[in-house]
Parts: sequence; C-alpha cells; structure tokens
Amino acid sequence: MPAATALEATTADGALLVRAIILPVVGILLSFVLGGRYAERIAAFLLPAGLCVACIVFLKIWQSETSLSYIVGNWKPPLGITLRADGLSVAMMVAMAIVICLIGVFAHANFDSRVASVETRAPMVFWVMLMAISGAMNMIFFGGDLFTLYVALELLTFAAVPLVCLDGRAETLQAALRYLLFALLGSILYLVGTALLYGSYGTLDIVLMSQRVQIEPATLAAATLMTVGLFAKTALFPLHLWLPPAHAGAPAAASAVLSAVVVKGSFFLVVRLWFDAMPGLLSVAASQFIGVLGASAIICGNIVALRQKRLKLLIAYSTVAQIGYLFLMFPLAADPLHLQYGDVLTGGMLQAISHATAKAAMFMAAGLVYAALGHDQISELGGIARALPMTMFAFGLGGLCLIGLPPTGGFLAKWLLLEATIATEQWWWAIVIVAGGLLTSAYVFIVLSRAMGPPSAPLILRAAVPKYQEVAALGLALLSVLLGLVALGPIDVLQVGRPEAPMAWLR
Amino acid sequence: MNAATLFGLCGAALVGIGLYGLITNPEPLRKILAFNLLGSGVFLLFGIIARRAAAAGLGGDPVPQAMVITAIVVAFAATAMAIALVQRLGDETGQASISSDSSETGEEKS
Amino acid sequence: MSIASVFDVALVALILTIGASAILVRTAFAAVVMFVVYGLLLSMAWVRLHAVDVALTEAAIGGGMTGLLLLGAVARSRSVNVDSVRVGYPLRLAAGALCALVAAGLAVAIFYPPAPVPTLAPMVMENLPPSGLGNPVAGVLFVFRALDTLLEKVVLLLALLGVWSLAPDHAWGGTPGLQVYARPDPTLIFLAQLLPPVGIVFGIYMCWVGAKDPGGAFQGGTVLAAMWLLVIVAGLQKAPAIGRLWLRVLLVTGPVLFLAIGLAGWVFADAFLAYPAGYAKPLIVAVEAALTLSIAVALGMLAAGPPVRAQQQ
Amino acid sequence: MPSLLLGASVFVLLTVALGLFAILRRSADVDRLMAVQLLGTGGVAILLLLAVATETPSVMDVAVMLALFAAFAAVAFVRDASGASSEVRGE
Repeated sequence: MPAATALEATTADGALLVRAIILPVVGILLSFVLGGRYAERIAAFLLPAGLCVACIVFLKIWQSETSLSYIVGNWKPPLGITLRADGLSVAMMVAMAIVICLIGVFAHANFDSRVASVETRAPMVFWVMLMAISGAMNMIFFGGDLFTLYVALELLTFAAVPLVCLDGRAETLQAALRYLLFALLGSILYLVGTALLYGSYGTLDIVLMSQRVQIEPATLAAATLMTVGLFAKTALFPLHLWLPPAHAGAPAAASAVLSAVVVKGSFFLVVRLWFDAMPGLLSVAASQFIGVLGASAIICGNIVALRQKRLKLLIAYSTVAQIGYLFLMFPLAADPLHLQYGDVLTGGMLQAISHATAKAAMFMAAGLVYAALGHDQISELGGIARALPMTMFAFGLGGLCLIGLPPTGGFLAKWLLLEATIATEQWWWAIVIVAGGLLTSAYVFIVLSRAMGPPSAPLILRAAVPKYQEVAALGLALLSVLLGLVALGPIDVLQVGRPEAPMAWLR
Repeated sequence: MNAATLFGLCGAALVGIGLYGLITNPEPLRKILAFNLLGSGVFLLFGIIARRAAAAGLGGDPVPQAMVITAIVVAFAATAMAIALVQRLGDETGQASISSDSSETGEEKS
Repeated sequence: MSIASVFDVALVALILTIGASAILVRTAFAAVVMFVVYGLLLSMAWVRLHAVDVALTEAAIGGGMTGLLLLGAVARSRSVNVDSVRVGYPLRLAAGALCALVAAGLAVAIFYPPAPVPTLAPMVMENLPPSGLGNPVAGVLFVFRALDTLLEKVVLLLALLGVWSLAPDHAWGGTPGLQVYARPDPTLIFLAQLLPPVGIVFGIYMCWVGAKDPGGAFQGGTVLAAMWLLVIVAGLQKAPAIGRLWLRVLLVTGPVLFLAIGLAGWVFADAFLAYPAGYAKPLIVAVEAALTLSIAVALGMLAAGPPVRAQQQ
Repeated sequence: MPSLLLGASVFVLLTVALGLFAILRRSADVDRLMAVQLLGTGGVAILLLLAVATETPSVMDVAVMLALFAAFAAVAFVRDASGASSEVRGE
C-alpha cells in the first residue's frame, strides 16, 4: 500500500511541499512590514512562484506515480505532523494556483497599490488575503493531520471574510457577518470531531487514523459533526443561505476567488475525511442522504438562479447548484456493491476544478459588465455583447462548461458521474444531473440572448474595460473548455496515492 | 463516575447550550457570546480527553492540551473579528442585525 | 463520594448555571458579565483537569480579554437600536431539541471511552529531553507540532488585518477606536498605574517559566496585551496608529524568527522546523520571547479594534 | 491535611456561589461588577487552597492570573459605566 510506506519517511522532493506552504507565509509577513504599497509586487512575484512549485510537484507525482510526503521537524506521526501530496491534492493545487494567478492579473485593475503615495486599505487587504488563501489552500491539500487542517481552515475563513465586505457597504457587511458566523459554527463543529477522534484513536494523522478507525459511537458522532460543519462552510443546501449575498456583494475579483477557490477548501476536507481518514465508514444510507442534499442544491440553486434579476446574484446561486454536483460523488462512490470509486472521485474533482475555472471567468465577466454599465440588471444587458464581445464570449464559454456540453471540463466531470450512476444502478441521480444541466442552460441562454439583443436605449459605457482583464477572464473560460481534453492526458494522476482497495473492511 | 466524565458531561451540555444560543438569539453580539460558550464546551472535551489519557507521570496527555491553547487563541481572534464587523455594521446602518433578507437589499441597491 | 468530587460537582453545577444564564438572560450587558464570571470559573475547571497551561490561557483570554471585547461592544451598541425580534416558539423548540440531541450524542461518546485509552503522554515524555524543555505542553507546541503554532501566528495576523479592514478608507493607517474619554476617570487612572507594573512582571515571568513549568508565550503575551490596553484605556498612553513601522515590525518579529529558525533547521538539522541537537532550548526560548512580544501586540491591537481616525501628520 | 484544605475550598466555592446568585439577581449594573470581584477574591482563595491540597505550585500562577484579570475586567466595567456615552465616534 503506497499510503503505508509514505508514513515511514520524507520522500525525495518532499521539501517542495514545505516550499508551497512557506512562500505565501513569507509574502504575508513581508507585506506587513513593507506596507500595502508593496503588497501587490510581492504577490506578483510569489503567486507565480507558487504556481511553478505546484507544476513541479504535479510533474514529479505524475511521472513517479507515487505520492510525496514530508515529515515536519523529523517528528513522525502520531507525535508530529506529516505533509502529504497525492494525486487529488496536486491536481487541485495546480488548478487553484492557476485560477489564483489569473485572478491576480484581473485584480490589478481594481487593487493597484502602486499608484498611491501611501498605503491604502483595499489593495493591502486584498493582496495579503489572496496570498493567505493560496497558502491556506495548499495547507488544506497537503495537511496530513486533522488539527493542522483545522488551523488551515481557520486561515481560509479569516482570509475570505474580509474580502466579502471590502467595499464597506452595509449589505456586504451584513453578508460578511452572516458568512463569518456560519464559518465559525462550521469550524467549531469540525473541532468537536477532532477532539472525539483523538480521544478514540490517539492520533489525528490521516493515514494512521485510516488504519485504526472502526465503527463506534464516538467515531460516528465525530464524523457527523465534522461533516455538518464542513457542509456549512461549503454552503451545501440547506446551509447555503450565506453564500449568495456574500459572493454577489463582493468586488468581482473577490467574488471570483470566493466562489472558485474558497468553497473548494472545505469540500476537499469532506473528501479527505470520508475517503482517506475513514475509508469505507460511510454507510449507504448516509451517502444517499448526502446525495439528496446535493440533488436539492442542484435543483433549488438552479431554479432560484433562473429567477434572479441581477447577473452577479444569478452566478452566485449557480455556485450553490454546482456545489450540489460535488456531493453527488458520495452516493456514487460509497456503493459497496460496485467499486466505481476511482472514476467517481476523478469526476468529482474534475467538477470542482472545472467549476473553479468557469465560475471565476463568469464572475470576472460580470464584474466587467458591471464596471462598463454601472449595473448588472439582466433585463438591461442589451447590446453589451457588441460592446464587450470578448467578455461575453468568456461568460458564454464558462456557461457551456457549467451546463456540461462537450468538450468542456464540466462535460467530462458530469459524464464520469453519469457513467457511475449507470454502473451502480442509481438512475435517479442521472435524472438530477440531466435536469440540472437543462436548468443551467436555460439561465445561461437567457443572459446570452439578452446580451446579444438590441439595447433598449443607446448603450453608454461608463468606463473603458482594460484589455488584460478581458483576456484573464477569457483565459480562464478557455481553460474550463480545454479541461475536457485532460481525458487524453494526465487524468490518471488523480489516482496516484489512492489505496488500491478502498473498502478494506469489506474483505 | 470520575471527574473526567463529570467535566465531559459539563462540556457536552455547554456545547448544547451554546449551540442553542447561537441558533435562537437574533442579536449578533449574543450570537458571538454563544459561540464562545460553545467553543469553551468543545475545549472542555479536549480537556477530559487529555485527562483520561493521563500517563507517564503527567496529569493529562499534553497533546490535546496544546491543541486547546491554539484553539483558544484562534477563537479569540474570531471573536475580535466578529465584534469589529458588528460594530461597523452598527455604524453603517444604525442597527445591528443579520436577519433581514439580503437578496432583497441586494436588489434595492442598483 | 470524596471531598474532591463534591467540589467538582459544585463547580460543574455553577458553571452550567452561569453559562445557561449567559445565554438566557434578558440584557446583553448582564449576559456579558455572566460570561466573564463563567470564564473565570472555567479556569478552575481546567485546574481540576490537571491542565494548568490551559487554565492560565482560559483565565487570561476566555474571561479577561474576550470579556473586554464584549463589554466594549455592548457599551457601543447601547446607543444603537437593536432589532429585538425574538425567534418564534416552535423554532426555539426545534432548536432546543436539536441541541439536546447534539449534547446527548457527545455525552454518549464520552460515556464509552475506548478500552485502552490511547495516549501520547509517554511518547511526549520520551522525546522531550533532547529539547531541554521541562513543560510537555510547550514541547508539543514548539517541537512536535511547531507547524500548527507557526500557522496559528499567521492566523492571528490575518485576523488583525481583517479587523483593520473594517476601517473606513480615510482612517486607514490611523489610530484605533479604543481611546481616552473626555473626562479621565481617577479610579481608572489609579488602577492603570497600580496594575501594569505587577502585570508586566508577571507576563515576563509567564514567558520565562513556560519552558519548565506551565505558562509560555501565549499566556505571557496575553497578560502584556491586557496591561497595554489598560494603560491606553486610562489615557496614560495613546493607541498606536496602525501604519506605524515599529508596530508592524513588532507584529511579525515572532513569526519571522520562528520561521527563520525553522528554515535554519532545514540546513542544520535536516528538516524544516527541526532544532539542531544541543541548541534546541536556547532557540525555543528565543522564539518564545519574540512570540510573547508579537502576541502581546497582536492581541492588544485586535482588542483595540479597527482604526477610526486618520493619523495627524 | 489535603482533605481539610479541599473541604475549605468546597466551603469557599459554596459561599462564592451563594454570593453570585444574590448579586446577579439584582438588576443594577454596578452590582454585577461585584460578581466579578467576588469571583476574583473567592477564586484566588479556592485556587490557593487547591494548589496546596494537590501539591501543584503552578496552580498559584493561575491564582495570580485570575486576580489580575478580575481586576482587568473591573477596569472594563469602569470604562463602560463612565465613558460609554463620551466615546468619540470616528465618523
């Protein structure tokens, strides 16, 4: 078993994982001392550097087909902490690093800190928080210890909440407060779980836990509380109420990072918890229940999105729906009769990644529309496609990915999930997937047809939109389309480090 | 029933009480207070887990104790942030509440 | 039933009563007072659980600092009309049932501990001597799980920046809202002259003793932060503007030193956050001292709140 | 000897509890301040008794901490009672 050997020692190149975590931390500390005027320059250097590290880690794992690990301070678990990177973590890490870098390019227009002679508030906060989010995500992807993951989760929360209310309007403050309370509740529930698990197994190391874990009251209570807490942070229906106002009210670059990146952190932990820390513990009934929540999110999120009058709110509700797809992988992967495990996990991760790219592109496009028109009322978008063709093209491509049309990443993800519904004979999830796609296509079509229609009054653009912002949005949208092609290439990297027999206890 | 179990039940009850306050109290400030109560209940759980694992001449397992110290500081930081948010919201709107429907306020804006 | 268990039962009953009334009592002010009392009681519970390090932290942060924050917020929100729509009865009943379920679930989990209780205490004691530390909790915080401690410092900095981010744009770089009153209160000034000398000595002692006995950077830093706040509140000293370079440098000193020593471990002890043999104790004491300062400044500024006035040039 | 000291600590705890209920039942804010002070003094007494009874000198540090922060909380009250209205807003 690769996971068991990974416990023994630091692997060659394991030091890369430390680098991926330290880089953003150095950036944060430097920004504090040098001041906000340098924050953007520091980020402009460190975020691409982080992407390079991510790519190197990706290549190492893809070529060697083994996971990397690093034992911090040479103290092996259970006493110490191990960082581990398997296929799931590197795939997510590279995707998030790319998205964060492009968001950084896009944000330059809004948070240029170099023009002012003194430190100003919004740029300082934005760039530091962006670096913090990239560090926290890396920590979540590599953390091999449930308590370290708790600290990383808090890091993510504290970085994300201020982004919501960066412009200081009352309604965004309200959204931020609501988000903070949900997030705090989520992390404290997660913390209860870690306490109980430590009490039962004397370790919080994920690999050690997976070897010791068994079905008993304390473990089930812990797993339930942790899962509920993480659901609240991921905004899974019906704990999604905080998300739309928070994501729709933030500045466009912040919305993009919140919707594309931040919610994936807590989702990734749910996956770690059920598929790595407690493999095979998820009962069929519980997994069906999670699936029902996911399905409700898809249907409700999409229907509410259809009824929105504002573009940013529509996109935010569509995030609620797309999060639902992520959780369909639980009933599909936990069916003990059909071990479709690997493909479903690949599908779920692809959905997370393609949603990240597509949604970031769409929020950026919406932000550009808002900047150009001074509003984002869908009914008055007429003529915008002619004024901002590249922006609306990016929006449309992102929409195609969300709908799941070939050859987009969204198509591949949903295809893998659909295949699994057939293989495991759970056709009811297939209905939800297809219905969700239809509903999505309805609102994407509404927006696009409005945008391409004639303007009700002569269109006056309030501000010129910088070309590079449009290019950043289009770049992300194209990525989301091209993601479908990974089926030909490195998709098998996701399987690296997976235990060969996920349902070990069945044997 | 030994002392660890007794304090463990106390922690469990505090988690329940704090959760109740967090859900039912409409005032943000009281919600924050309830969150702290809930947190301290959780910390007590760590405490009894440490206590009942006493060995090697120590009164308790130091690992969960260290985790609690980290968690207490994080909870304080969270409280500070939440309170600053409530106060700014109070300054902006003249009232401190998170109960109004924000999707509507969102529409009013533009 | 031994006398010790009589004490425990009485303490638990008191904690639960005060805790529940902090939730149920009518006015926010009364609730906050209850909460401060509750925090102080809880530190006794931690003593009974043989976790003196935690008892120190709880008394300082749980009761004292959080109490100050909440009190300040109550004082300000009195002029603000809070919409007092109470949640409906059925919903409260449902919430009560849910919370009772959660508490019962936890109680069940506690009642059935695993047969041999797993513990890392022997392993900690076995590996502690090379570090030269006598306090096992400090050992966990700075040796075995140093990564958590380092990251937590970053969390603290981020939370501080998050609090600052709630300032109005024009006030950025200015001074926090915590300030002197129009009429300096003689009682306050007396206390602010009396308490800090004692407190500062105790804070330094806490940091120093942490390597051997319960205490450490967190507890020491919190005491120093409290004393600093006291002096500011009494008007004996001004809160610093958040743009000050010395403030920023102090804030990052601890984490930077920690990180630097961690990186040095990469070169000299072949692992990130490992200490070279023989140098562990002086290095850890240095990190703790620097962290005490950084924590003191960070906690103090967190409690002081976002800047409200632009700095006069 | 330890049991005598523990007995004494139980006695102090019970008196503190009684005092707390008596004080907290009143509604004046200044009275509530007394609750914290009562716990400051009573708590110190209890912790010192526990420290001697269980022979853990480090518990005395907790007693100092408790005394310090009870006084600190009192300052917060004074601030609240005397200066809440005069606090200048940074509008």
